[in-house]
Amino acid sequence: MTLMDTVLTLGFALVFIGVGLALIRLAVGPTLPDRVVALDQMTVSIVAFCGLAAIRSEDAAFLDVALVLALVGFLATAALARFAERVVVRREAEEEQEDSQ
Amino acid sequence: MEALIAITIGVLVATSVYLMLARNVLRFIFGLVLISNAANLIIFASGRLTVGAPPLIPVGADGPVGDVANALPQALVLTAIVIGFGLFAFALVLMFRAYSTLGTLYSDDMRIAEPRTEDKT
Amino acid sequence: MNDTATAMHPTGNGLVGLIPVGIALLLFGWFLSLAPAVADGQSLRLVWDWVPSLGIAMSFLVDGLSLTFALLISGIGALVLLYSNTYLAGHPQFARFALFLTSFMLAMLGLVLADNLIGLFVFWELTTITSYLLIGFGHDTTKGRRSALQALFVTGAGALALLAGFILLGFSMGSFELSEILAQADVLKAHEMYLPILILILAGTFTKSAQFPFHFWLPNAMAAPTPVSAFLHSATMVKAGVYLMARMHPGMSGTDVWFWTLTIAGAFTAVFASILALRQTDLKQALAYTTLMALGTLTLFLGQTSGYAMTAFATFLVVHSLYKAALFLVVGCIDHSTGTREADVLGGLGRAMPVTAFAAGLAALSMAGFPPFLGFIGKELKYAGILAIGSEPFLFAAALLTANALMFAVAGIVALRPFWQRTGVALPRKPHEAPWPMLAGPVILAVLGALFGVYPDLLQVALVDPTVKSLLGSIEDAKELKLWAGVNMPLFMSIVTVALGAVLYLGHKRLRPALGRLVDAAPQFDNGWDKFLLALKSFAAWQTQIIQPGILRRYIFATFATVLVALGGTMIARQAMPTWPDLTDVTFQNIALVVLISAGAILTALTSSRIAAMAALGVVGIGVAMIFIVFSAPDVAITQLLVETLIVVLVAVALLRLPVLDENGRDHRPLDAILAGAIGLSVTLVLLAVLETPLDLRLTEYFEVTSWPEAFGRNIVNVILVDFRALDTFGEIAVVVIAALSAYALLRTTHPRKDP
Amino acid sequence: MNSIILRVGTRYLCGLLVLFSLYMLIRGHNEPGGGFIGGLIGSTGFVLFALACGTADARNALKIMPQNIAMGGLGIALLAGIFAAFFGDALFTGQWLFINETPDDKGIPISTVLFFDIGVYLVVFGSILSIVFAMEEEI
Amino acid sequence: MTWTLATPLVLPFLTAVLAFLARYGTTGRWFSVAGNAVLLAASILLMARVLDQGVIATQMGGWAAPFGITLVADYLSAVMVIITAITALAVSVYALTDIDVRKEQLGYHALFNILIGGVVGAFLTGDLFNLYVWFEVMLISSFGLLILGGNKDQIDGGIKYVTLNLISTILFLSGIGLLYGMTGTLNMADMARAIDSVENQGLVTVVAMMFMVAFGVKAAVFPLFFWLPAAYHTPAFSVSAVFAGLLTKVGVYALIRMFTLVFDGDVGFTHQILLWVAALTMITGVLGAAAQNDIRKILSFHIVSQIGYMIMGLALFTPLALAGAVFYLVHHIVVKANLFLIAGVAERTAGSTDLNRIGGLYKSAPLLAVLFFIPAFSLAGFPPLSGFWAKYVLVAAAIEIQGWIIAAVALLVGLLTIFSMTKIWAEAFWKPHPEGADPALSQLTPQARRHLLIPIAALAAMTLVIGFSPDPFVTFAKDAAAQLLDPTAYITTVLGGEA
Repeated sequence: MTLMDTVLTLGFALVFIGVGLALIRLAVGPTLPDRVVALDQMTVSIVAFCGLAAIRSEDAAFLDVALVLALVGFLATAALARFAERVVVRREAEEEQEDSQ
Repeated sequence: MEALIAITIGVLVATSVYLMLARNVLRFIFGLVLISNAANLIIFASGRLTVGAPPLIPVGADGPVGDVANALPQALVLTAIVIGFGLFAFALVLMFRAYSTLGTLYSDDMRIAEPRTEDKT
Repeated sequence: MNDTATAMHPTGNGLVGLIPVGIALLLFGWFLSLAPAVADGQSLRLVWDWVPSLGIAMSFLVDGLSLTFALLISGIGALVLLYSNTYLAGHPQFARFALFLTSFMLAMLGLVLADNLIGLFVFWELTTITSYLLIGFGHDTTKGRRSALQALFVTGAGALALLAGFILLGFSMGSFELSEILAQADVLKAHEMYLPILILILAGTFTKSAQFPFHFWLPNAMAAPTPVSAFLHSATMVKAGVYLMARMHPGMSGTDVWFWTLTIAGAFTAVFASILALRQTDLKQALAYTTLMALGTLTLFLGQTSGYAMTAFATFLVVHSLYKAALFLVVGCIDHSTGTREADVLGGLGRAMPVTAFAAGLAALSMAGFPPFLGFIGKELKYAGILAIGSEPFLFAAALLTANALMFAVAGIVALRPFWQRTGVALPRKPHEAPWPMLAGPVILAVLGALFGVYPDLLQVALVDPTVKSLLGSIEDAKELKLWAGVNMPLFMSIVTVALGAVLYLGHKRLRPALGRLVDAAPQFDNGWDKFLLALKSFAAWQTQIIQPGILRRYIFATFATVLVALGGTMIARQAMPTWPDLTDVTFQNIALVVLISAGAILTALTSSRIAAMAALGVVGIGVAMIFIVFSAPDVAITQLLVETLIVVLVAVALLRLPVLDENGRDHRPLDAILAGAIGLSVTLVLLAVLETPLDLRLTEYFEVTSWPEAFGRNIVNVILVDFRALDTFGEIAVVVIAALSAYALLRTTHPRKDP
Repeated sequence: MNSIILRVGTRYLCGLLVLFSLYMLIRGHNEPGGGFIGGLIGSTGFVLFALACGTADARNALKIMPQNIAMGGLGIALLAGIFAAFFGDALFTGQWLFINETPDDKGIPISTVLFFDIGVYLVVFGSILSIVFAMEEEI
Repeated sequence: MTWTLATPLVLPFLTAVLAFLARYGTTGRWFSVAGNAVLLAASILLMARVLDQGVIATQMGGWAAPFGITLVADYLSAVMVIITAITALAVSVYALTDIDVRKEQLGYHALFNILIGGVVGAFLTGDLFNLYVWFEVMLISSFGLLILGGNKDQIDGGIKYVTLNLISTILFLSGIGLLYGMTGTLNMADMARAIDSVENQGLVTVVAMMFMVAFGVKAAVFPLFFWLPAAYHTPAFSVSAVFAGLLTKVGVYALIRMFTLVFDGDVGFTHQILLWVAALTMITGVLGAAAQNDIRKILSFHIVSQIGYMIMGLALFTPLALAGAVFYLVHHIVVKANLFLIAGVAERTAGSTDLNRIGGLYKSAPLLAVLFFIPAFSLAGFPPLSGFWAKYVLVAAAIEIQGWIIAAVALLVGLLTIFSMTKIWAEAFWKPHPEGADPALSQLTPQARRHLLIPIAALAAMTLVIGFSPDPFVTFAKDAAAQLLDPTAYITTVLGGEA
C-alpha cells in the first residue's frame, strides 16, 4: 500500500465520518436549521468525495461532478433555509394569534 | 459488491413500500422518490459494476482503453432518472393541489370520486 | 317526434303503416308459391357464405317445417301489421313501432328458414332484441320497462346457453349446417357431448317458449300493445323455441332424456298454465296463459316420435296460431272500443260489435275443440297422439285432458261472456264496432280455422304432411286429418273434455278463489324475479364495496400484495432461489455507502418530521449518487445530484403550504411493515439470482466500438442517449414537457386570473 | 427571501450557471455533460433567481414563457430527427457536417445530433422552470 | 421507404407542438383535427404495407438491431395503430365542442396528441425500454388530461390513478433492468431468442410475473384495476372516451406482445394464471357495473370486465383464442370510446350522467337513442353487431379446448352486460325525465351537433360494418394470431435488418 493509497483511504474514512455525523444531526434535529445545516454539510462532503474519487481513478470526469455539485449544491440549502424562515414567521404569527385570543 | 447493492435495493424497496402504504399521501411521494432510486439501481446493477473507469473514449483512441463500465445501463438510468423526476414533479403538484382542493392529505378522507354507498341518496 | 300529432287518425298512418303490410304480404305470397313444390317433397336451399373464416354461412332451407312456420309468420304478420296500423293510428312513435314489428317479423322468418346454427342464432337474438323493443313500447311505465327487461333477460340467458350448445354441437359434428348435422342423427345421439348439447339447447328453447319454470316472463310481456301480443303469442316469439325443438327433433329425439324431459316439462307446463289461465280476469292475461298451455302441449308432442304425435304437433301448431292470433286481436278490438279488458266487467257486446263477436265465436269454438272446427281435429289428434306414447300414456292423457278442459272453459270466458253475458256494470266507453282493418285479421283467421276444419285435406297436403316429413323423414307416417274418425278412445275423451270444460266454465267464478289459494301456495316466480334482481344488485354492491371501497390505502395494499405473491410465490413455485452471494470483494467504503443509504431510507420511513424526512431523502439521493460515482457513472451521478437538488427545492416550496405529516401522532402499521419487508426481501432475492447469470455484453461492446468512428462522440453514454437510442430520449423529453404542462395545468386549472 | 446578499449574488450566479450549462451542453458529446445535465444546470440558475427575487423578475428575465421554451425544444428535437428524411435515412439518423475538416482532425462538427441535444436542453430547462415558477406563484 | 413506420409515430408529436404553440387561437384545435386525419392516412398506408409484407421493421437512427431501436409492425401493431388513429380523429372532432377554451389554453391539444403519440409508439416499438418510454409518455399525458378542469372528483380520482399507475411503472422499469441483466439485450425480438438460453428458467418466470403485474395494472385486470373505476368517470368526455378506448388496451397489447413473443417458455404456469385473472376480471368488473348508477361509472366497470375477455383470449393461447382477443381489442376500442362520447351528449342534453336524474331521451332524442343502441347492444354481444363475433370467437375457442368454466363465465358475464346496458337504456332513454324535461338534440347549436354527432355516427357505422361483414376482420385477426403464435417472421424481420 503506497502512501497515496493510505491517504486516500484516510480521506474517504473522514468523509464518511463527516457524512455519518451529519446524518445523526439530521435525524436528531432538534430544530429545523440544525437539519438544514446537516444536509448542507453532507453536500460539501460529497464534493470532497468526488475529488477523492477523481484522484483514485485518475480520471478528471469525476471532477466535473464535484464542480457541478459545488455550483448548485447550495440551492437545496437555500430553498430549505427559506422554508425554515417562513415556518418561523408563520409560527410566530400563529402564536400572536393565540395571544390575542 | 453486487450482493451488497442488492441488499440496499431491498431496504430501499421495503421502506418505500411502507411509506407508500401510509395514510398521508405526502409519504407516498417520499416512497416514490425512494423506489425510483431503487429501480434505477436495479438497472444499474443489472449491467454489472465496474470501479473507477467511466465509459469515455480518450482523445486519440478509437475506443475506450481498458475495461470500462457498461455504458448502456448508465444511459438507461439517466433516462429513467429524468422520467422519474417528471413523474415526481407531477405527483407532488397533484398532492399539493389535492390539499388545497380537498383540504386533506389523508387518503382515507379522499372520497369524492367514489363516495361511500351509504352516502348516496 | 311531435306530441301534437297524437290525434286519432281513422285511416292509420299512411305509407308508414302500409309499407310493412305490403312487405309481409309479398313474403306471404312468395312462400305460398313455394308450397306446391314443398308439398311434392322438394326443399329449397339458399347459401350465402357469410363468415367463411369461422365456417359460418347464411344458409336458408325451405322445407315443410320451415315453410309452415314461414306462412304463419308472414300471413299473421300481414294481418297484425294491418291491424296495428289502425290500432295505433296517430301514435307519435308509430314509425318506430312499425319498424320494430317488421324487423321482428323478418327476424322470425330468418330464424325458421336458417339452416346454419349460427345464422339461426343471429336471428334468434334479433327476435329477442326486437321483442324487447316491442314489449317496452309502453316504456313510460315502470311496469313496461320491467316486463321488457324480464323478457330480454330470461330469453337472453337461455340464448347464451343455446349459443354454447350450438358451438358445442358444431364442433362435435364438424359442421354448423343444420341439414348436415341432422343427416347424421346416429352419430349425434351416440356422441359423448350429446347430453350437454341437449341440455344447453333445451335451456334456450324452454326459456324462449316459456316452459315451466321460465314461464313467468310471458304473461308480463302483455305489457306490449295488443297486436304485438297477438303476434308474439300466436306464431312467433314463443314458437321459436318450439320451432327449434322441432328442428332438432330428427337429430336428437328418441333418447330417454329427450323423451322424459320434453314430455314431463310439456305436460306440467300445460296443466299448470291452464289452471293459471282460469284464474285470470284480464282477458289478455287469460289468453297469455292459454298460450303457455299450448306451448306445453306442443313440447309434449315433440318429446315423442310417433306419427300420431307428429301429426298432432303439426296440426295443433296451425290451429293454435290461427285461433290465438284471432282471439288476441278480438281482445284488442274490445279494449279499443270499451277501454277495458276485465272479464267480469264486460258483457253484452254482441249487439254493438257483431263482426267481432262472430270472429270471436268462431275462434273460441275452434279453441274449445268443437266440431267441425279445425280445433276439433286438432284435439282428436292430440288424444290419439298422447295415447301413442310408449310409457305411461294414461297419465299424460289425463294431464292433457285436464288442460283441454280448462282451455274449453277459458275459451268460454274470453269469447262468449264478453259478448253474450249481461252485466250491470257500466263500461268506461260506449262499445262500437272496430274499423275494418282491425276486423280483417280476426275474421280471416277465424274463418280459416273453420274452413280447414271442413276441408282438412287442404291443410294436410299443404302443411301437415310436409311438416311431418321434415320431422320424421318420411311422409308415410303422417296420419290423416279427419273430422270423423269413428267411435274410439279420442272421441270418448273429447266428450269427457267438453263435459268437464262446461262444468269448469259454469263454476269458474266459484273456483277462482280456490285456485288462487292453490297458486299462491306455489312458488311465485314473478316475485322471484324481483328477488333475484334485488339479490343480484345487493351482491354486486356488496362485492364492489369490498373490492372497490374507494380507500386508496387498500388499493395500494392489494397491489403490493399481488406483487408479493407474483414475485415471492413464483420464486418458490418455480425454484428460482439464488445461491448464497459472494461477499468477499466488499470494502468498508461500500459498507459505509450501504449503511448511509439504508439509514437515510429508514429515517425517511420512520420520522414524523417533514423536514427530517425530506433531508433523509436527500441523504438517500446523495448516497445513490455516490454509488454512481464509485461505479464509474459520472453523467448519471451529475444528473442524480441535480435532480435530487431540484426535488428538495420543489418539496421545500410545496411544504410551505402543506400541513405536518401526522396530525394525530405517529402511526405504526405492523401489517404494512411485514408486507413491505417481504417485498424488499423478494426483490433482493430476485436481483441476486439475476446477478448470478452471466451477462451478454454484445450491445455495450458494439457501442464502444462504434461510438467514436461512426457516431463521432467520445462520451459513450451521451452518444447512446442522442444517437443510438435517440428515440428513447425523444420520448423522455416528451414526458418531461408533458409533466410540466400537466403540473402547470393542475396548478392553474381553476385560477384563470393568475395566468400570465 | 429577505437576503440582500443572496439577491445581489444571484444576478451574477444565474448568468454564470447558464453559461456553465451551455458549456456542459456543447461538450456533452465527448465529456460528461449533454442536454439533460445542461438543461438541469441552466434551470437551477433561474430557479435560484426565482427563489431570491421572485418569479415575476425571473419571468421578465426569461422573456419567453417556459412552457413555450419546452415545447419549442421538443419541436427542435423532433425536427433534428426528421431532418434525416431529406437524406433518405431513417428517423433520428445523425447527419454530420464537419467545418474545416482535415484528414487528422474532424474540425468543428455541426450535426443534427447537436441540435437534438439542444432540443433536450431546452425541454429540460423550460419544463423545470414552468413547474417551479407555477409552484412558487401558488405559495 | 423507411418512413412508413416512423410517420405515424412522428405525426402526433408534430401536431402537439403546433397545436400547443397555437393554443391561444382557434387554429390549435384544427391542427389537432388535421394532424389526426393525416395520422389516419399514414396508418392506412402502414396497414397496406403490412398486409403486403407481413411484418415490416425499420431501424431508428440507422443502427442495426439489436443495437439501435427498432420500429416494427406486424398485423396486430398495424391494426392497433389504425384503430388508434380512428379513435383519435373521432375524439379530436368531438373535442371541438366538448373542450372549452380554458382547457385548450392549458394545453389540452398538446396533451391529447402526445398521448396518441405515446400510444402509437407503444404499438410500434420493438424495443422493451422504448416501450417503457412510450408507456410513460402515455401515462403522464393521461395524468394531465385527467385533471384538466381541476374539479374535486378529478383531483381525488387523479390521486388514485396516479399512485397506482406509478407503482406499475416502477415495476415495469425494474423488470426491464432484470431482463437486461439476464439476456443482455433490450430488443424484444432479440430477447425472445436470447431468453431460451438463460439457465435459470424459473427466474425468467419470476420476471415474467413481474411484467404480468406491471402490465396488469395498466390493463386493469383483477385485482389491480382499482384506479380505473376511481378515475375514468371524472374527466371531460373526450378524455374519458380516449382513455376508455385506448389506454387499457395498450396494457393488453403489451401483455399479448410479451406473453407471445418473449415469455412463452412456461405457458403452463403463466397462462394458467392469466386464465384465472381473466375469469375474475370479467366477473368482478361486470358486478361492479351492476352496482353503479351513473352511466360513466357503469361503462368504466365494463371496461374492466371486457378486458377480462381479451386476457382470456391470450390465456387460452390457441390460434382461435388469440384471434378472438385481437378481434375483441378492435371491437372494444370502437364501441367503448363511442359509448363515452354518447354519454357526453346525453349529459349535454339531459343534464347529467346520473341515471336517477335523467331520462326521456328515447322519446325526444331518437337519433341519439339509435346511436346509443348500436354500441350498447354490440357491447352486450347481440348479433349481428361486432361484439357478438368477438364473444363468439372467444367462447368457441374456449369450448374448442374444453375450457367449460371459462366459457361459462364468458357467457354469464355477457348476460350481466346485457343487464347493465339495458339499465342505461331503460333509465336514460325509456324512463320519462324525472323533471319532466324533453331532452332533445335540438338544444345544441347546429355546430355543436355536427361536432358531437359526426364522430359518434362514424364509430357506430364502424360497429355495424364489423358486425355485418365480420369475415375480413376475422380473417385478419386469425392471421394476426398466427403471427403471434409463430413469431419467427417477426424475429427475422427485426433482426434481419430492413424489410
